[in-house]
Order: sequence, then C-alpha cells, then structure tokens
Amino acid sequence: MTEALLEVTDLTKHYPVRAGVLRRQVGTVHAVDGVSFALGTGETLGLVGESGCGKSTVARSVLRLVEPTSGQIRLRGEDITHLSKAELRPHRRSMQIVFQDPFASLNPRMTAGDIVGEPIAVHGLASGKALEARVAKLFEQVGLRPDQMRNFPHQFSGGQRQRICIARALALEPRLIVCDEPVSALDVSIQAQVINLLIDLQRQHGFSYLFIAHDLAVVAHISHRVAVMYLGRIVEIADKDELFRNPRHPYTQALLASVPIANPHAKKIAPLVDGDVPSPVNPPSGCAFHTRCRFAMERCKTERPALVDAGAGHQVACLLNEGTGRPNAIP
Amino acid sequence: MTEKSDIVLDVKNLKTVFFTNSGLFKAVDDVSFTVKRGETLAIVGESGCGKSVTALSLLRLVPDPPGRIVGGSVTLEGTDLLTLDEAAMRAIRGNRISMIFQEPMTSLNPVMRIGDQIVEAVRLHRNLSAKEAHDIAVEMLRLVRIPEPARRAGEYPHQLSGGMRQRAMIAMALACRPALLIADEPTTALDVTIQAQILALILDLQKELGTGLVLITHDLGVVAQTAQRVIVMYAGKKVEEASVEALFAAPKHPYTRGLMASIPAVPASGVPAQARLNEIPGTVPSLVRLPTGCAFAPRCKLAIKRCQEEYPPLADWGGGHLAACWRAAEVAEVA
Amino acid sequence: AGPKQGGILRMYHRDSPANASIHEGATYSVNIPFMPVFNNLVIFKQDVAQNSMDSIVPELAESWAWVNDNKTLTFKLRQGVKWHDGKPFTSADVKCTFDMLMGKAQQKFRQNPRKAWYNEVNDITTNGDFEVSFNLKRPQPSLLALLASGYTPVYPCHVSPAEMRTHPIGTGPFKFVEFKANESIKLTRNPDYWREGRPYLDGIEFTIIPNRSTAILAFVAGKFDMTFPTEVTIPLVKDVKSQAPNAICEIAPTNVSTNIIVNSTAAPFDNADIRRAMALALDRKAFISILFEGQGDIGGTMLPPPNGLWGMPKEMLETIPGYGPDVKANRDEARKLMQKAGYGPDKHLAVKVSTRNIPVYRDPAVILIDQLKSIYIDGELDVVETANWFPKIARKDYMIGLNLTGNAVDDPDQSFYENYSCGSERNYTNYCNKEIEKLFDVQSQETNIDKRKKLVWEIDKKLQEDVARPIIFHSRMGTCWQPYVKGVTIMTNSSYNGYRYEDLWLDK
Amino acid sequence: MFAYLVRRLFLMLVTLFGISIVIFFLLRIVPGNIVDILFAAAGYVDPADKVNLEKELGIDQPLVVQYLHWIGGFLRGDFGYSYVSEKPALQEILPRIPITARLAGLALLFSASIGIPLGVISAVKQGTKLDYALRVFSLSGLSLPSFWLGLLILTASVAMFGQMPIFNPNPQTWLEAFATYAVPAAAVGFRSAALTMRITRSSMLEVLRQDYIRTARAKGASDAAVNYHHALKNAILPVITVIGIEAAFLIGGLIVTETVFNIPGVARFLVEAIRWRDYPIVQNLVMFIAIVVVFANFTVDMLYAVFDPRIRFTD
Amino acid sequence: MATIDYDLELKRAGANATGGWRRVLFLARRHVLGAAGLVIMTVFVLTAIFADFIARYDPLTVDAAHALARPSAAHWMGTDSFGRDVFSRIIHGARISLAVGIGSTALGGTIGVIVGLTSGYLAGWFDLVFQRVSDILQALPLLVLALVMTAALGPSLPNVILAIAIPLIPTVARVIRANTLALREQPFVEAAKSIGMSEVRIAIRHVLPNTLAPLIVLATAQLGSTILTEASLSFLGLGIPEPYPSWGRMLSESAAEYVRTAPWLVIFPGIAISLAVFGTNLFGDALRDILDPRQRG
Ligand SMILES: Nc1ncnc2c1ncn2[C@@H]1O[C@H](COP(=O)(O)OP(=O)(O)OP(=O)(O)O)[C@@H](O)[C@H]1O
Ligand SMILES: Nc1ncnc2c1ncn2[C@@H]1O[C@H](COP(=O)(O)OP(=O)(O)OP(=O)(O)O)[C@@H](O)[C@H]1O
Ligand SMILES: [Mg+2]
Ligand SMILES: [Mg+2]
Repeated sequence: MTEALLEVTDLTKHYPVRAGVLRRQVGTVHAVDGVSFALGTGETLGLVGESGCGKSTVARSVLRLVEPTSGQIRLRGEDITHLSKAELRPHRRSMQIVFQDPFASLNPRMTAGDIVGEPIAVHGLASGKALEARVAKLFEQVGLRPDQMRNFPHQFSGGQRQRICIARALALEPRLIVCDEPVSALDVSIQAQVINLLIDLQRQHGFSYLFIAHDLAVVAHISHRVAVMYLGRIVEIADKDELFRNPRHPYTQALLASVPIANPHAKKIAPLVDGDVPSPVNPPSGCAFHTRCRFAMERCKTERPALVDAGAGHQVACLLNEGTGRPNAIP
Repeated sequence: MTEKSDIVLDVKNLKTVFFTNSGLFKAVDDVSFTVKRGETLAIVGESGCGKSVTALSLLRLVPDPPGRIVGGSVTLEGTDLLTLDEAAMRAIRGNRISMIFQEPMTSLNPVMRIGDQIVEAVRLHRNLSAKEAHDIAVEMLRLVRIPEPARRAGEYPHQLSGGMRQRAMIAMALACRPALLIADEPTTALDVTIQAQILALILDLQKELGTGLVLITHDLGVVAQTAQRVIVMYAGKKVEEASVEALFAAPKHPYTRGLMASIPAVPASGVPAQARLNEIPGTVPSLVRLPTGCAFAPRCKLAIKRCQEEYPPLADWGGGHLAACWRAAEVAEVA
Repeated sequence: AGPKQGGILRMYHRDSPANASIHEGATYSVNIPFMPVFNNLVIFKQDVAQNSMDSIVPELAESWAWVNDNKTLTFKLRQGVKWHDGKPFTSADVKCTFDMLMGKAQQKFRQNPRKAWYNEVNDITTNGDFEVSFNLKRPQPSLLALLASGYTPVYPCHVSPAEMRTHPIGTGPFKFVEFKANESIKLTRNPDYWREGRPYLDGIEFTIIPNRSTAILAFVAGKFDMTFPTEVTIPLVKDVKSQAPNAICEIAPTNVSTNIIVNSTAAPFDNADIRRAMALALDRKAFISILFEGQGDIGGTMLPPPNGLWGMPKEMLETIPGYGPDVKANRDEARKLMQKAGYGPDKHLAVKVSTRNIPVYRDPAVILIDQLKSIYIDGELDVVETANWFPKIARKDYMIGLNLTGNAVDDPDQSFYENYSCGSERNYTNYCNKEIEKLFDVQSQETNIDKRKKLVWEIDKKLQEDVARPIIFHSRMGTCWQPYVKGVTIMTNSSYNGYRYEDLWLDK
Repeated sequence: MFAYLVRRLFLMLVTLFGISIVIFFLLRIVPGNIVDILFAAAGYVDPADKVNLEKELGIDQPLVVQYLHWIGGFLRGDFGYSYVSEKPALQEILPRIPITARLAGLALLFSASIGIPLGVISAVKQGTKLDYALRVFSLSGLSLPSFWLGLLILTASVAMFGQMPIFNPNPQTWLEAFATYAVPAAAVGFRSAALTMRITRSSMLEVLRQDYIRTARAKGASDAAVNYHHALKNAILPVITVIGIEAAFLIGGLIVTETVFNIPGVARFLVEAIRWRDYPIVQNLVMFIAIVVVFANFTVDMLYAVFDPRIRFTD
Repeated sequence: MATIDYDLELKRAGANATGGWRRVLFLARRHVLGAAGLVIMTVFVLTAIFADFIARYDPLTVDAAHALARPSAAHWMGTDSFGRDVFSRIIHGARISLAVGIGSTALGGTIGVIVGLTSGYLAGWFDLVFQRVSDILQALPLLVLALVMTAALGPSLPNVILAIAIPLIPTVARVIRANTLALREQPFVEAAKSIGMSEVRIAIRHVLPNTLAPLIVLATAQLGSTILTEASLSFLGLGIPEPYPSWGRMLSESAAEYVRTAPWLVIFPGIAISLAVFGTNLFGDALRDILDPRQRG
C-alpha cells in the first residue's frame, strides 16, 4: 500500500436534536460514530451501507463541509480538523467532492461552463480565454462537447449532469475526490460510462477516490478496498477481493446475498434480513445490527463489538466466533 | 399462445406525444404488449426512453398539457380504456388497475394519515362503511408486513421510515385487488437488503391475488429475478420483447446486447479491481429530432446503410422473441 | 302652522372638537355644538341675519345700561334661572366667568384665547345677586357686541374649568348629555329652561363625520336634518341641490378672511417694494372665481358691505394698490417694482409659501403661487402640520404664509386689536404701527356710528397699503337643511354667533 | 409542546417590549405635542400657559422617566388619561375595540370565503377563460384604492336606494347589525379576497403538480376530492400565512374604511389620536393592537400544525 | 379517439418559437394578460420619462377662465377646479406616482433583500435580532407607521417614499430569508463551499440569483400596492403635497367634491391608478408563470 493521503481517525458526527425554551438538546442523531480509515494515493476505497447509515456524513466531514463532533482528519499528514475557513481554503484545491444528487448540486441559474470554471476562477488559476480553454478541455475529458458549456443544467441528461459534477471536481486537479453515490440514479449503460471515466482518470492522474455506492457490483468494479457501514459505524473493512469472497459480518453477507443476479436461472430473490433500519437517534444497545441479525445472540444486545483484525487485512466488528464474524455455516 | 381470457391487459399501438416548445416529442411511439393474469412483465430501457410515460398512459394520467395520448388502444379486461369517459375511467383507476409510482417517497399525501389514504382508495370503489374500510386498510398494512398496523394507520407519512412508506404505497395500490399492478422503479435508491424485502412482498401478493404486474426498472438483476417476460424500449419505441430466459440468453437487439454487457459483474465472482465496464458509445438522441431510420443506428456497431434509412419492423425471431433490427440474426455472433 | 314641539335635530359635525369649553377654544367646531348649552348676558338676536348693535337682545341680563360717562356697563340679571345641575344662577357666576377670562380669578382656563377682548375692563362688580357691572378704563361701546357673541357664554362658578371641558353645565335651552370624541355629541332639551315654551326640539345629535363626501352623502340620503353650518362648499351646494332638490341651501359670508401673512422682518419681504409688488400681483377675482365660483367678497380687513357693517365702499377700495380692476396694469407696475429690487425675467425670486395642510388653506396658496409667477416670483408650497403651524409662525420661520382669520363679531375692535395691535397674541406678523394703534383707540371710543365708520375705513385702507397682512378675499360657504327644518337663520356677517337653536323646530 | 409555548410566550413578550419602545419614541420624534395642537385650536400660543400645560400633563419630564411611568402603569393596568378628552384612556379605547374587531373578523371571513374557492377554481382551470376572468376580477380588487371603492359603494347606494349604510351604534335587529358591518367589511375584504385568491391560486398550482396528487387521481378520486381534499389541504399554508399578515395589515386598511363609512372604531381613532399627539391613547392602543397581532401570528403558527402534521412544535 | 391537430398543438406549445423575437412573441401570446401588463407598464414608464413632451399644458398653471371644463379637444380630459389641464396632470402624475411606486419598492426591496439575505445566511444573533425587529414592524400597522413618519418628516416626495418603503422591508426580508434558509441547505451551495468560495461570494453568486423569481413577483405586486398606499395617504391628507400632481391626491381630493358635477376629475386619475396597479400585477403573475420551471412547455 502506498503512503496515506487521507487518514480519518475516530470520526464522530452527532447532530443535536433540540427542543424547549432555551433550545436545549434533548437527543442526538448518531450520524457517524467513531469511524476510522485511511486512503492511499491512487487508491479507491468503496463505502457501502444502508440508506441513512452516515455515508454522506463521512464524505462531507472529510471535506469539512460538516464540522465533525470529534475525531481527526489528516490530509497528507496535516491535521485539517481544526483549520479555520480561511486556512482551509488552500487545501480545498486538493480535495473535491461529487455530490450524491447531481441535479441539486448544480446551480440551476448558471451555465455548465460557468459551473465548471468557477473553482478555477475562485482560486485565481486562470481567467478569460485561458479559463475558457481549460473548461473546454475538462468538458472533453469527461466526454461532453465544449459547445455544451453554454447550456443550463436542466438541459442535460442525468448522466451528463453527473459528468458536469465530475468535471467541476476535476477542475482543481485535486488529489482526493469523494464520490457520493455518483451512479445510483443512472441506468446501466450510462453508469458504465461514468465508472469507466473515473477509472481512466485515476489511471492517468493517480487520483484517490472515496467511492460511496449502494450497488455492490459497481463498488466491486472500482474499489481497491471496501468498507461496510451500518448505523454510523464501519462494521467491516477489507480488500475488495477478500471482502466479496469472504464476507464476515452478517450484514455484509445479507447485502451480498440480496444482490439480484442478472441471470434468470440463478437463485430467486429471498430477503435474508427483515425489519427496518433502526433510528440513529436511539441506536439499539450493543451491536446495532442485532435487531435484524439472523445470528443475534444474547451478548449482542448488550456488548458492542469493536472493529478487530480478522486476518488478511480484514477487519470486522462482530461478536460471532470470537470476533471473526464468521458464522458457523452460511445457510 | 395463451387463452384470450387470460389476458388482463392488451396494449396496441400506443402513442403518446408531448407538445413542447422545442417540438413534438414522441415519448411513446407505437408500443404494443400484453400482460397475462399473474404474469410479470418487465420494461427496461435507457433513462428517458418513455417507460414511465407508458405506465402513465395506461392510467390516462399523462399530464395534459403538454402530453396527449394520440393513438392506439389500451384494453383492460375487455374494455378499451382510451374510449371511456372520465367518470368510468375513475371507476377503473385504483380499482382494476393500480400503480406504484417511481417516487414513493413523494407520492403519499403528507397531510393525510396513512390509514385514511388507503381507506379513501377502498371506499372510492367499494360500497363500504368507514369502519369496514378502515379494517381493510389495517389488514392491508398487516399484509405488507408493517408492524403494529393499527397504530401505524393513524400516523402521517413523515412518521414512517422510507421502507414503510413504500410498503404503505403498495398496500394502497393493492387494497382493491386490482387486475393489473404497475410498479415504476419501486426500489431505486434503496439498498439491496430492503429492495429484496420489497420485491419479495410484491411477488407474494401478486401470486396471492393473481394480479398482472408491469415492473419498470433499471436493474437487470431485478428483471432476471422477477419477470417472466421483458420488453426493451429505446427512444420511445419497443425494440425487443422476449421471455426473460430468451432475452438473457440471447438478446436480439444490439441495444439490449449493449445493456447486458454494461452490467457490472456480480461481486462474488471476483472481478479484478479497476476492471473497465463495457459501455455503449454515444448518447441517446433527442426524442424531438429522431433520425429517419433506426434511432439506435448512430451508436450501433452493426449499423449498415439501411439502418439509417429505414426503421426496422418488429419481427418475430422465433418463439415469440420480437426484435426491431435488420441484423437481429447476426447480433449474437458479432458481439 | 305654528312651531311644533318635539323631535331630535340630527346634524353632522365636521370634526371632533378638542373639548367642550367654548372659552378655551377658537373655532366654531366648539361653538356650534355647545352654544345651545349656554346663555350669554346679551346675544345677537338669533333670527336676524345681520349682527349689529341694534340686533343685540338681553338674555341672562334683563336689561343693560351705560353709566358713568359710558365707562360702566351695568346689567340687571334675570331671576329664577337655574343651572342644568339645579343650582341657581346669580351675579357671582357672571363675575367668576369674566374674572377668569381676564385672568384675575383663582381658577384658570388652560387656554384663554380671547383675553384681549377685555383689555379695557378694569373689574367686574356685583350689586346683590342680580346686578353686575363692567367697569371700563375708557368708553368702549363695542364691548356690548363682544358680550353678545357666541364666544361669550356665562359659565357657572361652581364648576371647574376642567369639568367644563368634558361635561359643560350651562343655563341654556339644551343640556349636555355626552361627547364621545370622534363619534358624537348629544344634547337634550332643558325642561326647566327659563324661556317659556322653548326650546322646541327634544334634543340635538351631532354625528362626527370628518370625511366630507360621506357626510354630504349621508345628508342627501336623509340621515341628517341639517349639514354642519357653513361647511358646504359652493360646488358641493350644487351637488346637494342636484341630488336632493328639496333641500334648502343658503350661501352666506362667514366673515373669515383669507390673507397673506408676510414676514417683514427678514429678506426678501423686509423690502417694502417687494411687498407692494406682491400686493399688486394679486388677481382677487380669479381666486373667487376658482374657489367660490364667483361667490366671494373682495374687501379689506372688515367684511365688505352689504353684509358687513364696516367694510370700505367699493370706490375707496379700488384706490388701494392691487385692488384696481385692471390686473394687467397692476402687474406691470408690480414687475417694475420687482425690477427695481433687482429681479427680472432672468432672475426670479424664490419664495416659500407656508400654509397649513388643509384644503381651505392649501387651495388659495396654490393659486397665489401661480399668480406670483407673473412677477418673477417662484413660489414653493410648504405645507405645515397643524401642530407646527403656530410655533413656526411664532419663530418667524417663514417668508409668507397663507392664513385664515375668522372674525367672531363684525366689529373693528375685535379685528383690529386682535390682529394688528402691537403685542397681541394673534398678531402673527407682529405688525406694529404706533400711529395706527392710536387710531384704533380713537375709533373704539367713538359712539357716533358714521364717524366711526369713516375712521375705520381710513385705518383699514392704511393697513392694506402697508401690506401688513394683505386680505385676499372673504369667503362664503353654504349651509343646507331639509325642508321640514324651520326657524333656521344663517347669519351673514359672522359664523360664530347663531347657534342657540332654541327657535328651531321640525315640521314633520 | 409546553416548552414551545413558553418559548413563544417569551418571544412575544420581547416583541411587545420592543414595540412599546418603538411607539413611545416614534411618537416623541414627531414634532409638536398635544399642547401645540391645543393652542393651534385656540389660534394662539402663550408660552407661559404652554409651559404650565406641559407640566400639568407631565410631558416636560425626561423621556426615560415618561417611558417608565407609562410602561409601569401599563403593566399595572393603569393606562392613564387621554390628553384630549381627559377621560381614562381605557374608557376611550375599550368600547371601540369590538367594533373594529367585528369589522376585521368579517373582512377576513369575506376574504377567505371568496378568495380561497375562487383561487382553487382559477388554479384548476389554469389558462382557461374562466381563469382569466377570475384573475381580472381579483386584480380589480387589488387595483381600486379602498377609499374610492368605499365611496363608490356609498354613492351607489344613495343613488339607487336613497339610503346609505352609515354606522348605527345601536342596531335594533340582527339584520341591521349585519348591514352596519357587512358593507364596510366587504369593501375591505374585497381587496384582501383578491390577494387571498392570488396566493391560493399560486399555491395550488405548486401542489397540483406534486406526485401525491397524481396518486390521488390514480386511486380514482374525483376532481372535487382531488382539488379540495388533497390539494387544498396542502396548499393552504401560504394562504394562512398571507391571511395572517393581512390580519395585521388590516388595521391600516381599516383606517380608510372607518373614515369613509364613518365607523367609530379603533383604527380611525388611532389616526385622530396621532394627529392630536394624544400619547396615552396612541401608546396604549398600539400596544393593544400589537398584542392582538402577536396573538394572531401565534394562532397562524398553531394553525400550521393543524393543517400540516409534519409541523410539530418541539423545535 | 378525437383527432389531433398536431400543428395547432405544436403552435400552442410554441414549438417554432425557440429563440429571440419569435419566442417573445410566443410568450406574449401565451400570456396575453401578462403581455398587456407589460405594455401598460411600459407606456406608463415612457409617459413618466417624456412627460414634458407629451403634456400639452403646464400641469401647475392655474386658469380661472377655464376651470372645470369638460373634456374637449383643447383639454382631452377636461380641467380641474383650478383650470389645470387634467391630461397634463395625469401625464406628470405618472412621474410622481411611479416615483413613489418604483422608488419605495426599490428602496424597501433592496434593503429587504440585503437584510433577508444576511439574516438567512448568517443566522445567529443577527437573525434573531432581525426577526424581532421585523415582528415589531409587522405588529405596528403599516398605515400608522406611514402616518407617523410623514407627520414627523413632513409630507414630501422622498418622505412618502421612505414612509412606504419601511414597512416593505420586513415583508421582503422575510420572503428572502425563508428562501435563503432553504437555499443554504441546497447541495449546490455546499458545492460552492467545497471549492473554497467565500461566504459573501456564495451569498451573492449562488443564493441571491435563486431568490430572484419570488422577489420579482413580490416586487411587482408591491409596486402596485405602494401606488395605492400613496393614494390612501393622500386621502388622509398625508400624501405628496400640492402642487405636485400625484394620481392618488388627484383622485382623493376630487372624489369628495366633484364626483357628480365634474366626474372627469375622478374617472381619469382612477383609471390611471387602476391601470398601473393592474398592469404591474398582471405582469407579475405572468412572470411567475414564466419563471416557474415546471410551467415551461
Ligand atoms: N443536518 C442534519 N441534521 C440532523 N440530522 C442529519 C443531518 N444530516 C444528516 N442527518 C442524519 O444523519 C444520518 C446519516 O445521514 P447521511 O446523509 O450521512 O446518510 P447516507 O448514508 O448518506 O444515506 P443515503 O444512502 O440515503 O444517502 C441520517 O439519519 C440523517 O437523517
Ligand atoms: N411533463 C412532461 N413534459 C415534457 N416532457 C416530458 C414530460 N414527462 C416526461 N417527458 C419526456 O418524456 C420522455 C419519457 O419520459 P419517462 O419519464 O417516461 O422516462 P423513463 O423511461 O421513465 O425514464 P427514467 O428511467 O429516467 O424514469 C422523457 O424524455 C421526458 O423528458
Ligand atoms: Mg448519502
Ligand atoms: Mg421513469
């Protein structure tokens, strides 16, 4: 593994739930609860998990778009957790984000060219003709025609909008790009175009990606390593091959088993877990997954499993079989 | 060939257009298909190819203006819906034909209790007392496996989790035991465990009620796991129709072929990291300025001169496998 | 048919008076509703249209006599008269009232606008309960006229001025019932009125309607028996007649003059030439034709004949600069004066014309400004809120102002002393001419009416020539009532004195 | 919920306190005081009398002292005496409040009962002749100066019936009472009905495009059920907001109406009191009005929760 | 199935009107009322600008000889009681009334936008203070405020504009604030942050333009209502003073005396006011429809 570009240690983000005359805090949304991981240069870390488990919060905390409650974020060894907005500004050049919702993250009243050119202008890297040329090049890079620079976001298709977002993220040539579900709303052919683009860019420039997605197949394609989150915590993290071949956490296993296979002769859909995701305001005691886990034991209700090494660079947080998470038999 | 009585829905040459300021928009162009009792028909295709509009056309809910159904027939259990007056159509909507919308999150009225929304659907079509209708609503909620259905019936949509809201939507759609259920991307934006739960639920209920199901989705995995037959749409036209096995075994249209190839491999099968996916080059043409010939021709590796000049007819390539391609026979070999 | 007893007279009121105390006010907004509550010692005969010495009749006094070389005026008082609260009326009440007016009593009026009327009164003495004498410093025959004004009721001794403001007690034909600010004033018949068989009405109700259009509409719709007296403008009289052809409308002079107050202490009007030029520039006919459709009077300080008793004859009037009929010639002369003062077609004089923000003030000011244009004066209207008007005038913070002066009694003593004597509080311009002041006294003591008239004309002419406070015109206003209202007399040379209403009756 | 109420109450007090300061000092900025005006009415100024009178009324004291005196009295329920009528301020203010309240209430009722249904119709029939006609009608409501509309009504009624609905303080019959208030209320209400209609229309247009409306149609619900049951309930919030704001601004509109129809309500009274610089009346009256407005706002917020279950006052 | 006239439908949708004048013409035809409003507004603005050239008489010149003349060839709209030409006064009145309308809307709007934007964007104590202040302004009846202000400052054009503008501030600011609060949470604002933009720049470049649509609608509605407010103030004697001919005063003063005897004194200013208010509102409505993205064909 290469030198770590990004190190996140014990990241926690609690959103207060306020009420009362003095707007006292009466509860807490445990959106992210002690998440740690590292990301090397030229590496892609996939992040998967249920809707609402805190993936986007992690993504935005990394860029300091939300202020973490506690924990530490180091970019190229430098602690950026407590930098002021002004101090942070130069670092913005080296990290960028592709937002979950491409349409909403584009100002509907700006042209695509302006949107992509804006970061360059803000950092004073180019202006006038030079700026235009740079934007045109970016457009070509992401597979858009430069003549589309004059169009407004609503004139683009979903996949094209996603590419505008990517072009904007690339404009500053950042070392780190956080991709928050960049393909979830696309059909497979467009999805393929976007994934390929990301892969190509990484190969060319050595970018690092934190790649968030629902679709495990997509994650499998793009990532080097994969982390699985459940209710604000990483429950399993491993090299991609290791994880898919050898999932340890029951939630990971359920995820993998639930992926519908594009083969009518393969096994039919059968949900492995039942029930809803618990609320992050009142997370269940002990292991948060115990309410839906097929293997839940008495211990799981009280004891919170830590993320422990289970060999082969494989870390898992499960009490099953002395913390290896490996069930005795997969039914 | 199946018995005629088995056919719940028979759509013939459906044409829906949008009159927009950039021109005539043939969102659904001459689409025909049938759905049998208890059968699941999947519709797949590129984003914006007209899947949702097809579904809305069946219910005659295309926003007018700018949209308009301009041709064809939609025969549900022997009646042509397109010729009914509005009152008769209302009697059918929600009763014989129901829909789960693409965005279940925003499709529930935020200021009405869940139970009341189901009760409304029931009482519109069945002459029941409020009490009886309420009992049915609670029963439906139980059926879609919402815990404590009686209490939940008294809650508002925002008090339910996303998954529960979707189930409530399904309960509402099925409350009158429709002959036909249309589900428009019911599971996008859900993670796979929840998706599996919801799909299993719909299929169970379908089996129980013998409902015909039209399932619209991007996820070919879902198609493979749930549908009996599939139609593939491209730029407002049906370009291929086949049984799910036939389609996945040997797609006859290059677009379908491209789609299949774009599917990322199932994770467990151990793809190497950073494997490039296959993609279909080019972009979907604007539905306003469609080329004269085959709409897919500009992106098609197999395209010949004829493709640019003449739209290929939907031909049967054996065993009810329809495809609209001049070179359908060669697709399998070339790719 | 003779007068009928009964009925309530319904009238609208143009605004809400500050309080109910006639002595503390200076507007007929107070006189009209509250005069019926009181009696005077003497009063102008209510059914004679023109007030004059000859029309003065006794009221609370049974008779009067000038004695002591015309320096004492003695009244014999009516006996058996009761205040509305049942207390008997005596000479003490008269003494109290006038002592207070002269500022000599323990109790004080909050405001005492007509204190100057009694400048020549030394003191008041009583002789028993029913005789009272006014002892003067010098003869002043017109004191009697002042005492006959609606502004001079007798107040009870036993009621404080403060109470008189909120709940007036009088001896008059009507008793005060209630006064709801901005809403209504109600009076009811005084059953114990000393004058047998009066009043005819059971009561009077004033509804306060400040919005003139609404009020007139209500009158037309028959909601009221009578409009507020002298409040209907000439165009509105036409309007009323067209909508209610049966209504009776009378247009009469109000003895209110519209005049220009000139600040002669500061530039540019310290220059007599410019003052004269301004006087010459006035086209009085145009004012009257615009504002009164021709129905107004041109005159000096005193209301012109025939309605006025003291106004200059026409021939004399026309010799005063600016009064001549040839407006063009006047203005040519005015322009010459202006050029002499250094102004001309290329150098206009910018002037602020201050006035109150009320149409009767503002409208003539607009015309004035337009007329001044003809003599190189660019006037700019400066409208001043009521609250600031007098302080501003007192500060001399104006160039010229457009002002209205109401004369309660058509008598030179009242007009001259009040408006032109040095040091008078209502002499807003602080015009002070010792010579003329002497003439004021001379005419005041003159008992021969004809001689006095001549003197008065001379004074009036001088005042106009000095451009102290050039009079533009004397206004006329209309009063309308329904045909069944009988016994209404609109006075033609004062709008402050004719509201006892004891002779009014309704023929319904 | 309880905590929310306490918090709201606290903020309401802050607002009222602010208003008391604003109105107090605003009045003092206006040049001239009651004494000047009394002298104007008397046609002269006597400086000595003026000083006496100012002392008598206590307006010669430092402003802060005057303020504390007033607000202290206000809190104890002592509202002082009117400078003009010299009667207790409360006695002057209190009888006028129900008149204006009735007028305002009727006007709002008129506005809502005409504006909302017409707005719904106009939205549903968007782009049709009916929509155009309704919008032109509603705009005519917005474009007529209210005094002009009032005068028109009065003139027309005199011309046509030889009668006019002038305020009757002691209406004998129920009908008379209704006529006394209904006509002026309609004159004010027309304008705000127009506004209500436009807001309803625009809000309905938003809602009618929502997915859940399509859902309702898909259930087979009738047009009326869709428009009124599903759409209006969702579209009503901005309408309530506007009606709430209108309620506050109504006092202003009523000044003109009370003047034209000669209704002795608080609005015209307030204007007169300002004109007279009758501080005790103006200050206390503005405070009463402010309390009403603040409570109206509060009611609107509470209505939000009634109409929209998503709003729960836990903050 | 009813036959469909494709060409007609497309024409209705504006298919062949994609750019430039054709698009404008198409929009004008689709929003007939709005176009009418725009035309009215334009006519009034031009009238105000070129009043000196259009008016046939000096609006202030008194002419005793021709007072209360009926409309005629010499005086198109007759003369008033001072003999002033009503047509010329209305033409010049456009200047005053539009100055009041546009001036107070612009003033109130600008301050409102700045305050609303700052308040919504900064939140915190500024927002808290602003909210209380706007509560206070809202609880003080608008006309009372205007009344006190004109009484305090004296009735003059700038003062009337100021008096009408002040109550406008909280209204505008509230709308902008509410919009800003919603926009602040929009991903595109976060996107702007992520590229290292300063807060002020984000507020101006990203938030402000997106509040423009409601602002325009609000502003056009207010523009009309300020003209009416001025008329009401005039009615209460607190509007623009003589001799400047504001429509409101022309109407309110003549309304009392001349409705019957010289109706032209009432009709023409009344029509001018109504048309102006009508025009701005119609235009505002149409703008709302055009700017609503979901309304686009
Ligand atoms: N600003 C906020 N205030 C309060 N709670 C928040 C806020 N933002 C997010 N949350 C909560 O934090 C939790 C995590 O949210 P997050 O957006 O990170 O989820 P996610 O994993 O990205 O979900 P999805 O897959 O739906 O995008 C959720 O329960 C969410 O409701
Ligand atoms: N209200 C409308 N006005 C104009 N065009 C519309 C409207 N609704 C849909 N369309 C157009 O009709 C075409 C078909 O849309 P439809 O919603 O059926 O696509 P879809 O196949 O469901 O796509 P997706 O997978 O993204 O949901 C699209 O190109 C769309 O732009
Ligand atoms: Mg997310
Ligand atoms: Mg769709």
